[in-house]
Amino acid sequence: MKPLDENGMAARLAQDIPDGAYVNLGIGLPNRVAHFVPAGREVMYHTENGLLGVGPVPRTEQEDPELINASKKLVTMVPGASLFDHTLSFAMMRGNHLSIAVLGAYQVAENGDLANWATLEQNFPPAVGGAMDLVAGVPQIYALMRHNSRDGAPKVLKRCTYPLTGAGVLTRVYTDLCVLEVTPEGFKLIDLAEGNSLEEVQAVTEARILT
Amino acid sequence: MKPLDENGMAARLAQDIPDGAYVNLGIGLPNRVAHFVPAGREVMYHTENGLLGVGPVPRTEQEDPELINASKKLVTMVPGASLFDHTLSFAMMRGNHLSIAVLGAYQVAENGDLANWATLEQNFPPAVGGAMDLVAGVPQIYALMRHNSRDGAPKVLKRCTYPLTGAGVLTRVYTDLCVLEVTPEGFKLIDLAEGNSLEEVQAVTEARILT
Amino acid sequence: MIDKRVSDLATAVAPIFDGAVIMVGGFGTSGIPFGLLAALLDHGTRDLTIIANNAGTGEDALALLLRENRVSRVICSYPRSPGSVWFEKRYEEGLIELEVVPQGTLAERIRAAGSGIGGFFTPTAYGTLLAEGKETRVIDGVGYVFEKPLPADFALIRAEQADRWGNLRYHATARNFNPVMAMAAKHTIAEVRILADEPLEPESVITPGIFVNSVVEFGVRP
Amino acid sequence: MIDKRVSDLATAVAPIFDGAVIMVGGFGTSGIPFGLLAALLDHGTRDLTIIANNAGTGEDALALLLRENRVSRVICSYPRSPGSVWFEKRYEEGLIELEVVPQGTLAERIRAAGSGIGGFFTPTAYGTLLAEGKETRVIDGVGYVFEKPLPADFALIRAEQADRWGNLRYHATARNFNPVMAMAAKHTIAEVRILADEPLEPESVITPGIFVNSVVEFGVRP
Repeated sequence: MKPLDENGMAARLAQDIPDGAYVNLGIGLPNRVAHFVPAGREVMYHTENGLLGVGPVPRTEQEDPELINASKKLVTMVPGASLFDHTLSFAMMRGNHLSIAVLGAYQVAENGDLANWATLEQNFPPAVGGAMDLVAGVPQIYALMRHNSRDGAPKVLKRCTYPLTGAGVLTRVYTDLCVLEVTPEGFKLIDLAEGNSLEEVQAVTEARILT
Repeated sequence: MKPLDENGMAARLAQDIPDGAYVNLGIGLPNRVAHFVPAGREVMYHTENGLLGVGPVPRTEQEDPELINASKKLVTMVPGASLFDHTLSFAMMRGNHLSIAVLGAYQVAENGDLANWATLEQNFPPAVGGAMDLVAGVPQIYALMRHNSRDGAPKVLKRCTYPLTGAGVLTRVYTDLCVLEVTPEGFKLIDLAEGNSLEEVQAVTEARILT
Repeated sequence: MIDKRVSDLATAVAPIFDGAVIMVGGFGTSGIPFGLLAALLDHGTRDLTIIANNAGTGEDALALLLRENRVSRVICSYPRSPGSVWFEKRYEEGLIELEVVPQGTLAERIRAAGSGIGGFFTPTAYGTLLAEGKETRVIDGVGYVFEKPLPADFALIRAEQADRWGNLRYHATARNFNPVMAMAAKHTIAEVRILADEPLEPESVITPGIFVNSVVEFGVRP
Repeated sequence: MIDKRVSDLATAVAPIFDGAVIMVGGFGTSGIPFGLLAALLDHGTRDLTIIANNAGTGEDALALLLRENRVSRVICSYPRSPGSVWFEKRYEEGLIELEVVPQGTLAERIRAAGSGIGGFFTPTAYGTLLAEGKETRVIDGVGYVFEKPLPADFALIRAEQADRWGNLRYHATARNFNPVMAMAAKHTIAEVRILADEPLEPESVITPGIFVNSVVEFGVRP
């Protein structure tokens, strides 16, 4: 097995963002996608905390402590960027104005269900953030996640066991091992990370991968 | 009978606007109140079309064709003014942020009812504007109007005959003859325009005027 | 590359079709996209629904659409104003269906459409003729009317300045309904006084370009 | 004369009482009124309800309010974040009642409170645990959850610049929840980096002073 590292995963997903798209990037690994816009394309990355047009990580002299992304990391702005408050930011999401949202996930399922906000642990306070707003209003939802958890537990499932963020909302799943499309029949393979075979990936996946 | 002229009516009402108040001025005669802020007071006049801090009529060299009030007349801005869109403008009204609204009226009644948007004429298209938003969200509603219509028909009534803008919403009525407070018992006289007696005014008023 | 600039008014309004629901920004004569409305008149589409605060004055471009019988329905807060002659004539002839909406409810219904809100309760118009036939609810002792989102096929708006990304700034009280309408239509067309070569300063943007499909320069100020 | 300036943070928070519902602006470390929160800690009030996006990090002023057991209830979208140690500890001890609200619903409920809207239907959270027990409705084939306005006694917000009329401008992504919270509280207190002698330019105002009760200069940028 040759899993992609985090930059590899973000770069792979960025290849599928078309020119001119408006794309929300969620907290954690999804925020890293902003670093990898393929040459010749212009993409407007949206962060829920009020910026459309997220640019790369600042050089030291560019750093502004009040210019951050959803992961609370320092960012820059690209030409054509705009700043706004939370009500307008979430109107963009819920009102169907964005093209794609990229979200982290605890679990994804072959019926398109996404679980990324709460586990079943007692005393572990849930934190939903903007995920439910995104799945309610953005037509294309891409999960970006490790294929399995660190202890080997499967995350690409037949059915989610954690509380759902949204039912049947996923369009695609990008992991360190492969890219899957969610179809009415289940997960369909788009491609494999270099150096991995379908048999190897299927062996560590609970859900059936169709080809 | 010595009725006030329009400037006299506007100036009389302006005397009752306290220092520091936020006051919406409706279309027509109410817009004229902005010209009469008593010395030593600072009042922020609000116009529904997106300006808080309406100033006096511009001198020719100050005229800006895109700086207008609800009556579509050219205005200026006072220091501390702000500009905004219609959603924020009406949030100020409906959300209980303004202190007073001054509105024109077709009819007012002793139970506090206000009618200022539609008559009973056939083929006469109604026009409601922002009046119903104001009566829903502004605690003090002042009507500013001629005491009777040009043909002598009474407008200060026991009950309105036109469709209501709002039921029981009026606080005060300012006419060219007198100022009335709306109380649970009915209209109570605050004062008379100079040179008029209560008997004269009562004689041309349908509603009973209490003292 | 994102570039929302189009070369002329006729190109900008070319996608508009017969029977379209069209929002028109502006209040009084301030912030009305007169250039786009004139181009729409030339474009010749019919059976239009117009959503706007007012319904035209004198022989302005909105009044001319009414005079030429291009409009079958008007949704607005203040159709009758001094000089709204063509609106009044067509209304009296029974050629126009009119829906009068309180001004704040009009703005809020448009915002709901642009924000993915399915409907809301407003205290405005509770207990009046304009609430007849509508769902009502008393919440914490206050009466409210249920109002639905009001979307459109097109929004024709007017702004002071734009960049190639479609970001917009407005001037003075010409802002009014323009930003909220920009959010609520499937296709938003902005006529602007100045089409800038440089991007607008991000803090100064009122309408982010994500809401705008095309921008066209029309340098006249009314 | 309208003059909303107060001389120091302690004077600004003096009206806050035990049991108050307090909105706190900010997202992450951006736009949080750290000066006002520190003054609130000194002020000593207890049994507070905090409405905010996050629930404090490390030993920041919001976390300290939790550590000192001043907070009995938290309404927020993302309480658990890296470093939210004091929130997690008090939550595990059962000392804090938590209401988790999706971030956009939180912003929209606050806006409804500030705008006189009695409630609204949102598609967010429909069919999830967070919609359990709530009224739902299917409108034109889409499922929605009914949400109520969320008002507060006080809003503590952070802005870049203010004038004596209470008009506010923000900097970069420090805008976030601050403008909408300013509208929704009975008493809004703004901590600002620069308290200007001259009025702000009217086009540049994001929060009109009508929504603000007091402004106090606190020149630090985090």
